Amino acid sequence: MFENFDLQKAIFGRLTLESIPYHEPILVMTFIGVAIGGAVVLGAITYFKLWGYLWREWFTSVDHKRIGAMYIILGLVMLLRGFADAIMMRAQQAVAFNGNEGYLPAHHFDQIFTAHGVIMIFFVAMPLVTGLMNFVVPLQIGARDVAFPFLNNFSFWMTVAGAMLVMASLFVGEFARTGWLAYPPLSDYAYSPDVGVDYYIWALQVAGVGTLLSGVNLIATIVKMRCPGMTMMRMPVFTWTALCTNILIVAAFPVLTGVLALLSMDRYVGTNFFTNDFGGNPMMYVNLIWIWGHPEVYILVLPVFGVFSEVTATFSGKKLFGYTSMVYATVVITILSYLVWLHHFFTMGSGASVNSFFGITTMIISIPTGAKMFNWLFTMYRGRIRFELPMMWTLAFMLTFVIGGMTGVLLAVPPADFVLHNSLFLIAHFHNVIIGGVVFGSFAGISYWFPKVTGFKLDPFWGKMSFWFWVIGFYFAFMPLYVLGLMGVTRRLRVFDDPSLQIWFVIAAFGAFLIALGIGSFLVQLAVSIKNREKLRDLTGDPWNGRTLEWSTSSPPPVYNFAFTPVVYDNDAWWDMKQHGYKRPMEGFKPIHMPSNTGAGIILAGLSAVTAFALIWYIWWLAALGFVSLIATAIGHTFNYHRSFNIPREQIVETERERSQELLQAAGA
Amino acid sequence: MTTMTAEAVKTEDKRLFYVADEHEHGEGGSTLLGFWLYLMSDCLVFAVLFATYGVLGGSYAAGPSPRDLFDLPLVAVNTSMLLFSSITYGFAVLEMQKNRANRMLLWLFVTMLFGGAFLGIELSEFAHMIHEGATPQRSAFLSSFFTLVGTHGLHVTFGIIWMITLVIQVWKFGLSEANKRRLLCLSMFWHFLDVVWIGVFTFVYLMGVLR
Amino acid sequence: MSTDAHAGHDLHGHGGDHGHDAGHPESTLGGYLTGFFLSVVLTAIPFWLVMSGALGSKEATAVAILVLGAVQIVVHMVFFLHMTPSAEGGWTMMALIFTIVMVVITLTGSLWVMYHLNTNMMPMDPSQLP
Amino acid sequence: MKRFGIIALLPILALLGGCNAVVLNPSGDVAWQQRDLVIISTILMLLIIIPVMVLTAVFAWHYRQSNTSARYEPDWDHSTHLELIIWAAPLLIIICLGAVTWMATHLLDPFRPISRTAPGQVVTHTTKPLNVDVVALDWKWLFIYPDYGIATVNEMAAPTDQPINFRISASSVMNAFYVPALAGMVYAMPGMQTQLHAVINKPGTYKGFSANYSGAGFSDMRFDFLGMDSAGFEKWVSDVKASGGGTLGRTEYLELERPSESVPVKKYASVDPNLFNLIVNMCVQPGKMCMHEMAAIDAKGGLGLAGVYNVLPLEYDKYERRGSDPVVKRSYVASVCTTSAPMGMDVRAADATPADSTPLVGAGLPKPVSLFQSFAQKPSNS
Repeated sequence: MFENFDLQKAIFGRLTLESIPYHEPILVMTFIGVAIGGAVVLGAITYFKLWGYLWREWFTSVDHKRIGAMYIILGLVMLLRGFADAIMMRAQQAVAFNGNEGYLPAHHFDQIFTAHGVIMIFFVAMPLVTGLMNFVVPLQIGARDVAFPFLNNFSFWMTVAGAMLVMASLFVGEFARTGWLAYPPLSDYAYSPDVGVDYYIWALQVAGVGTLLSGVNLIATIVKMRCPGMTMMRMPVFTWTALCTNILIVAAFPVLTGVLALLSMDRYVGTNFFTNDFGGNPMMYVNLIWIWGHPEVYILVLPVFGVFSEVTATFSGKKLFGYTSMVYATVVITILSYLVWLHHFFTMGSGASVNSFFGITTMIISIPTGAKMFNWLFTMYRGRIRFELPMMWTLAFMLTFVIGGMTGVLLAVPPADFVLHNSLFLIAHFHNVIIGGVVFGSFAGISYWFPKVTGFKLDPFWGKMSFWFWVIGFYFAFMPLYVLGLMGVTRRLRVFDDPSLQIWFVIAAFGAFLIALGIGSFLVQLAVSIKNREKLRDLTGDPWNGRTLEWSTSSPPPVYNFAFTPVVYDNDAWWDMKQHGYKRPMEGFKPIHMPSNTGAGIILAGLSAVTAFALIWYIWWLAALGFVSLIATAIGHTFNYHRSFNIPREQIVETERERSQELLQAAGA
Repeated sequence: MTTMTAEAVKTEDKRLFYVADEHEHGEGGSTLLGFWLYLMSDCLVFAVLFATYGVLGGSYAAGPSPRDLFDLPLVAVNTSMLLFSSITYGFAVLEMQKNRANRMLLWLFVTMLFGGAFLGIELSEFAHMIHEGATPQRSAFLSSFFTLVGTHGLHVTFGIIWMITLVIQVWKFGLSEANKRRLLCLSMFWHFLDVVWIGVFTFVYLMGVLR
Repeated sequence: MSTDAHAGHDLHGHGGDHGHDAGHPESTLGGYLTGFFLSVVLTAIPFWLVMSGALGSKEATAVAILVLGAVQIVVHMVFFLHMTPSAEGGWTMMALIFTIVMVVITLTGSLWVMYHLNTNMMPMDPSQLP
Repeated sequence: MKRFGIIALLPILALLGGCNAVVLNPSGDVAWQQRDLVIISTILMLLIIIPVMVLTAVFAWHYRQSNTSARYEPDWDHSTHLELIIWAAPLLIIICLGAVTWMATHLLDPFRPISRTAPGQVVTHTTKPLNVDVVALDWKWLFIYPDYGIATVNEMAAPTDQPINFRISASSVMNAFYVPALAGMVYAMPGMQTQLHAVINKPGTYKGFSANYSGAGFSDMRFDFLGMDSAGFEKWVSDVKASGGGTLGRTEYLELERPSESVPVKKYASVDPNLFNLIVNMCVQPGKMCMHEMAAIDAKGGLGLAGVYNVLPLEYDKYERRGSDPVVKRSYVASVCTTSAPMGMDVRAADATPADSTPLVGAGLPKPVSLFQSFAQKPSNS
């Protein structure tokens, strides 16, 4: 048998020099850019001798605050990649008229829209909301960390590993050319034999494990670690939405894992789940992936509903209107989001009774969502609204999201969906809710909690620039898509034959350009804020006159969050404390038991990434080696008994004394 | 809420906004709940596989059907292996509660044997089917059958690997709090696999032969 | 459905500490033996029903084994997994109920949807052909 | 905030100005009813959306911090009356919309034959519909007219005011058949048959395309849908018959279904009357088992272990057509007694193998090798 043995294939699988797309100028330029940028960053870290610091204090950190911050950094970095894809698509579609093929061949364009969708959902929106939840939830419930701090670190690095795989596909091989949900038979081995879909599958599987575990972690945290007095109905609304989101994650992501596993069985082993022949049924894939896909939308949007609730109440200087109905609305949305998945494929042919059932359940979701909208509205009513940046994002959200909600309900009417499905109207709709909801919400959350994370506020001028560019850019970019949808233009088209459409695409491209300025302004805002951090310093720990517990501690919070576990009596706990003459305890400190940092998470995630890469390229020996090392490391980690330490009393006394000084300084200033 | 606030104002001076004398609480208070939540998510993975089997289980692609392939007496023996392993794990937990590490290890060892026997029977069943040409590639029914039953088998395999790890842990570090917690997690995992197997033998094997 | 139940249920919060009281219930030998005995019986009956065809009709046998399977799952939950409404402050039970709802939705929903899709579109009936 | 509001309105105004928004101004009765539904639903929802948007702007402005004359009630957080309205108002709208949806979904179900060709024009038993069988190929559209025995590629015509019954399928991957001026879209899927019932009311040339991404040539997968009066349509049919396009039989179809992009209009003067059924059942290639046969065998419990190696008739030629190899090479039994001569066709498997097997792989990637093959491959380098 050995005369057939091919050494190169055995060692490198299907990875050859040909797999590196050096003949595509766009990718080569990108690669050079990334390489130079990467070299600069790595060089700077080496030059300033930061590796040790980063490894000890960040990469191996089990502190939920640092992990939350890293999630958000990951989300923002990936936003740049996802947006680069977006602007390339907009540019292509704005020029590809009258026989002009544009500058992107089909092979490249099809990867771009797939990568755009995957990156924006999994590696931008998910990390942003997970980061916010990770940072805020333990602080809001008066806990010192999450329930499983090590797992939290591991989850984060798994998400990073998934993101790295997607990024690797840019320079080694290619990404999927199937659309972001990779419907078979197109994504089956017969029609996509290349590595693209395998990159897709393994990036999502690896990141999915991280997401699932972080979901388990946050549920356990919220259930078990609330401080005394914080009953379920006294939890801040953001914590409530985080709880429901994580319940959705734990219930939905296994479905994604399962269905992608079946697809990879088809691709690797030759089974017949979703093939055309041998009894396979591609519709089953569509059915299953949307059982995950629809709750996923709510996984993204529920936490930002929580953000908006916090922001509206804080900046209106008022209790949130209708707390109870807000909570019930959240819970109802959680359950209902499981009963609507078929509205993503009304046009597949399941018939009138099935279609109308799912259409009507979809519409029912708009009732609790509407109730939420009214609750925010009446929170502003008789308030004292401060138009700080988070509140501006919230108002932009309220005005934008209702439009997206309306078009969403429109798409839930099956016969209307028959003419609008898969059209640019649909694209406009979900960007309307995802940008108008999740992105605006993430920016609201980032600018709201930024002083808590870093100890200084964000620069308001550049923040407002970013805000206006984003909001105006959004309308310019997506309102034309509504129009185009009504003109019967479908999604994912690379070239067009009708010249009358061009003007709309040009407007949309202009909008994308404005959004680029918005993203640029945001980066400038970060730079300017870091430069002026002393001027923007928040000494009080409560820069917005906040209402919930995270504002009761210093900015940034000490590693143990609270020197004494708080006791709460009201759902606006910190507001209530301020109203009732809360005095910061100054003595009686005790040592605090905290989890130790560990490198196991990043190593396990690294091994997962290696295993996944080997599987993508059919490097079987490496896959086996990676998997065995993965299991061995995981088992080895259970033998690590040095998982926690005590923060000595003196250190706490010192930290709290510094805090007192800051407070004095703030009161004096 | 308003009545609460009014009442609160009256008792204002009694209000303490922090826990003054906090006592140390041990680690792992959330582990069992967290692990249970993980098991619930695993339930949904199996739900997907069951749903797939439910939809594709009748697509034989003009090939063999369950009636041609399944050997019910063998499945019954296999089921009994899993049931025995359940009760022996139960005995291990009872010994653990009495802090008798050696007896616990003995029962754990017996459990592993039953688990291994279950896997062996299942693998020989698979090997037999593949030898006859009824491979996972032959039809959608066989694809979904092998995947569903195989995923359960994979879980049992991981359970056994985990059990070996715990045997070493207990042997080295004794029945510490951490190890007890781990044993209880594995107990949940092991019994959970039983529950899934009930679904498998009812829905796949028995219903399959009936079909 | 299950989550709003927590809302009302848990009004007293966790007061001070985090689940010292609500751990894993102690297992007993009697419990395990009862569970084992019941599950042996509940496994043997459906195997016997199918292998002997004692009930005659396939439908009746199918219903019987499904019911017995469901009962056995409950037995395992109670005697082996020690499911009680009070364990972990009711949260495990809550999670279980929620999961059952989700599993039922996934299973029946998929079967229902796929049944309609298949009957509408899959070539099934030989008389379709001319 | 003012600036914001105006900018938000601009595109909406532009939209109202109207361009050739075909979805809002279609030419077929079904699409027209769907358009009505779009408008009715939008208006119903605007009943609540507009007040919300106005209130948002008004509240935000009136209760701004600098307006100290506005009432400030920091503890006001509950009002049973308001909460009732908050939940009831959307509920009422959704009840109305739900009722509309329920009726419209049943009435406009694409599988349901249409009951009118225009408002007031009831379809009677004597109305003879036009049957069109549509196949989405990689990457072009095939239209078969069973009543006329002709077929066309990338062009379709239909007489006005006559019901059209579409049967829709595909050759390899999922597509969606969509003529916005005519009716809503329906998926076109391999091995499956969807249906669409529609009517075109105004003569004209309309655009049709695939609305579900299907691979590299997707963007150019367009066709012209010609609405004609009945005389014009008869003439079009006779033109097709006179075009000298030859016959579309099984061999020609197998050639046609090979991937190709930007395909010009093709006309076939005659067509194998059984072709569409063979396509749906994925047995155009002689020697393949038809899906309905397989379904019938499966319904009887399969072929047992005897059928295990009977896989040659089941495998579609998909790998060859896309230039890939199957994940697992199967061992074949060339024939089996039960399915000899399916559908009365003689088995000429060898003849029907399409000539051109140029591989279609991406970006300089080598032909992939699968798990089970990697060690069985012939050495290429060493």
